[in-house]
Amino acid sequence: MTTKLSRAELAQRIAAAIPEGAFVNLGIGAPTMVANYLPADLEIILHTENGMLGMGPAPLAGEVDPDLINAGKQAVTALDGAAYFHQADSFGMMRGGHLDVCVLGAFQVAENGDLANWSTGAPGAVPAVGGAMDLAIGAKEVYVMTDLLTKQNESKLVAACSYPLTGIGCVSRVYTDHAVFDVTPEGFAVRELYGDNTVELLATLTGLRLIDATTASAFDETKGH
Amino acid sequence: MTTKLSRAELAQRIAAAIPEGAFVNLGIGAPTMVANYLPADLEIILHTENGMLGMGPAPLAGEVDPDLINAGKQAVTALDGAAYFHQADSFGMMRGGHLDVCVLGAFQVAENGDLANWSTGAPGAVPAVGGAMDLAIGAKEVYVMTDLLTKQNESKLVAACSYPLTGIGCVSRVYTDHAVFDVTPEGFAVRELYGDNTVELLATLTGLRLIDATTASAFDETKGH
Amino acid sequence: MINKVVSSVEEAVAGVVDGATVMVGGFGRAGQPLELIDALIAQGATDLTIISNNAGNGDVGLAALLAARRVRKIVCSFPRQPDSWVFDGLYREGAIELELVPQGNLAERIRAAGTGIGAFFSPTGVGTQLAEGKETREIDGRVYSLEYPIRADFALISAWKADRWGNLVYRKTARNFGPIMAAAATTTVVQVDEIVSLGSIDPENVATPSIFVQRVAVVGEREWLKDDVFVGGVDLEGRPLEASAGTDSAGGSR
Amino acid sequence: MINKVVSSVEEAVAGVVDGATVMVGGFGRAGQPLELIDALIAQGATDLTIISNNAGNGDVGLAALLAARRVRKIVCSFPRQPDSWVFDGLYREGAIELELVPQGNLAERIRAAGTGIGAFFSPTGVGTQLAEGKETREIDGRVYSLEYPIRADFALISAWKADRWGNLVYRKTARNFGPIMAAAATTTVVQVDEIVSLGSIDPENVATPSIFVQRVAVVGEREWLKDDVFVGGVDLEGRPLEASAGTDSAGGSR
Repeated sequence: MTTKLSRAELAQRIAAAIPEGAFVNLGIGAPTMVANYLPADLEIILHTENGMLGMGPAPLAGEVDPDLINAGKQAVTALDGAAYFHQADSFGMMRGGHLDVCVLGAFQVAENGDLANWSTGAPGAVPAVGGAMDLAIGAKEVYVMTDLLTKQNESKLVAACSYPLTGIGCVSRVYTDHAVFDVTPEGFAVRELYGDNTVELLATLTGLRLIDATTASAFDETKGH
Repeated sequence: MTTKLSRAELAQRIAAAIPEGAFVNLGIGAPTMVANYLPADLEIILHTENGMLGMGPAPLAGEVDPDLINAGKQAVTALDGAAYFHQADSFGMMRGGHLDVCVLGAFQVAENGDLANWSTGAPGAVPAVGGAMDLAIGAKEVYVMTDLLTKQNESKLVAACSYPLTGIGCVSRVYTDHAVFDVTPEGFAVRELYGDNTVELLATLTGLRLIDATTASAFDETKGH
Repeated sequence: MINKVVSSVEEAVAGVVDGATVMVGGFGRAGQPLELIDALIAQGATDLTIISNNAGNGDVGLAALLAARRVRKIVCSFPRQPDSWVFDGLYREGAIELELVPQGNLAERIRAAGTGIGAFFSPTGVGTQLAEGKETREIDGRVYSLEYPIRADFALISAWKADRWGNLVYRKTARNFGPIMAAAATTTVVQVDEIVSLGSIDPENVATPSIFVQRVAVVGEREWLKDDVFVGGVDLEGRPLEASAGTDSAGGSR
Repeated sequence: MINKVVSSVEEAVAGVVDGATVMVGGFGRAGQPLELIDALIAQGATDLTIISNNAGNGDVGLAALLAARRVRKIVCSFPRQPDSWVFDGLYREGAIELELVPQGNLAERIRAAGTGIGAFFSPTGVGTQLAEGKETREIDGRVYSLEYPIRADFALISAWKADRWGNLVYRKTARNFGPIMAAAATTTVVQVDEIVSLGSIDPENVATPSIFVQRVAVVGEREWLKDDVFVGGVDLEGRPLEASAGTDSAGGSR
């Protein structure tokens, strides 16, 4: 058993990778946690697909405004500098490539960047897609936040998705509890390792040929901050 | 020589045909005059393609606002109940069929409702189209306001347009200084005659076979008001 | 004098016939026109096709319309929610037809209807189940699928204030589908907290211009406002906090 | 801290290279970014493609850029105006290329670029010279022609106020092409009368959200305003009335 990051540590790690001034959409579920770790001294503008830029944290109890919610239908607040707009404008922002980063959950990510995160394809399940497909194809950088392995210890990083696709070749980077992977034309490149994980170990866990980019990425990270 | 309506009388006649509550776009040039004769006791909402509903009359001298103009780039005012919006929204209103009436000038109108009003096709002329083509296909009713004859006594009502087209089969009615014509599947129907004009005389002036609908239209007019 | 204000929600929904297509505004509960939907249930129209982002929450509003078995088909992006038990039951029972549309395509198809666009090429959903059978085309190196307009006979939406011409302003993220649905329906019916005098909405700030609105009904101020000012004291469903003690007031999920 | 406010119009137009495509906001003179265009003339970029509704008025702004022979091609809907002598001369001389686009198609093609639409079917212009050679298709009994996005390297627009994030509000019909051009260009440069503090623009009333704006330059209050209030006293070109005595102040035509 290798060292793994907790969900909160992973959220923190992703938050640290987002530069000031970025326009960011955090998908519903775990990615929402990233907001809690954005540095207080940096201005990062959150987009919520239901029609807002400049989303702030949850309100105090007693201050919940049912007219002010996020994509997960949770109560939120508006920061100074916020703007409201209708759904066609909101998804125009996504589709038009104006978001710098979105962070999404995943069932599977394939070597070529294909994403599956909206349906397990289980018969009889009630399907729902929401804005997942628009986010997947819209943001400049699509980050996936996920455990590397399912509860059954199957790798979520795969050669090809077996679940129904959300988007084709859309993922740029995968943040997992074991390591950070970049999607490259040659397959997954390990960008950063957590704890005692090694590229060899990850290759075993995922069953994939992995590129070791840990040295290069350390350099990039320094430059980027 | 038959009796003819003046430009002002014609504008008055068109104004009287517009019901309360209608959303109306008046094309640049002569159609703009229609605004002067809209009944003061009726609320008719004028659209100007450059981004406004609820356009009011020209301002007093000294009150001209260069940020508040109409499609003809003349100073206007805003009525209570006005709204401003951007160009894509403004033309969405037209294209989406939300305008009840637009009034346009014309070089030629064909029996099938084809309109030519943006270019004479003269070599060397500087072309310009503006919103003419959008208005022609967008409004529920496209009224043309024009002299029946050119200065060379050629009919502007024609079997087929020889000038470059603005829109196909788009005109519903033609208000001329001699008579009012409806475009019907069988050709022009004379709806109303001014002064000593007769259907026979108009047939001679236009060289077209005309339908006499003067009785029917008198009935419609009564119903409509 | 133009006056689109009707005297009751009953009058507002008059004329919806069996088999009609009806857009229902709102994202979850925010901006959902609860009072108009209740009036539609009372009115009795059935065999409806509903266009809405979700498929109802809890037992009120759109969920109640579904529970009354008035809806033949729903076109939406996100039916499955923790509180969508009414829809879930009907769907599993095979008692309702579902057309699932990615949210951005849903919004843009509604906009296309309102703005007279015949069809458009969207990059969203390409290569997925939800674009199966759609015409695709590569433009400038990217693959798109062809999407058609979604229009409706009626749109039922909720706004904050209106004037008697039908100009609308909304509140915060409750704006969501209102402006685009208003333009895409033959008859747009709006419920508002309040009618304000003509001229009191700044023309710069009109979110839905009068041209898109046919009927306006007043339903009174929301629980969480007092004289136009937010006073809070409610949970996410708009119920006074004392009445919902014990539940997580800031919680909820799609 | 995000701060998109640059210190001068020179800095605002830095980086426009020869051969660039530049959108220029405005309908006639209303909303035309005169100061940014002057800075662009001084900056020296040439061989430009300009996207704008008109092709310049009088001898200022876009007309001056044309007169300086910096423009290879213009894409617009209405170049011919009573005061478009600069364009008219260049056009007759064969010194400028013109792509004439119906105004609504121009607006929608710009919007398509900003919203990631690959192409769309428009009913405007079908069967006319301006749709010659375009793909057509009948949809639901109506014929449409296929229209492609128009995007740009830079957009130069004029708004009224901005905050340091780049949220914009406009004044009246000077809004025109601003919001859609802002979304369609890689670098959107805005001139405003005034920078206001973050939070002082009501989020309900933002006409161009910050995400579409890269640079903001302050050019001072317009002649016809005083401390945000309209005071008039100018002609349609914004010149003090005493300076233009003898001309019809309310006149002008497209």
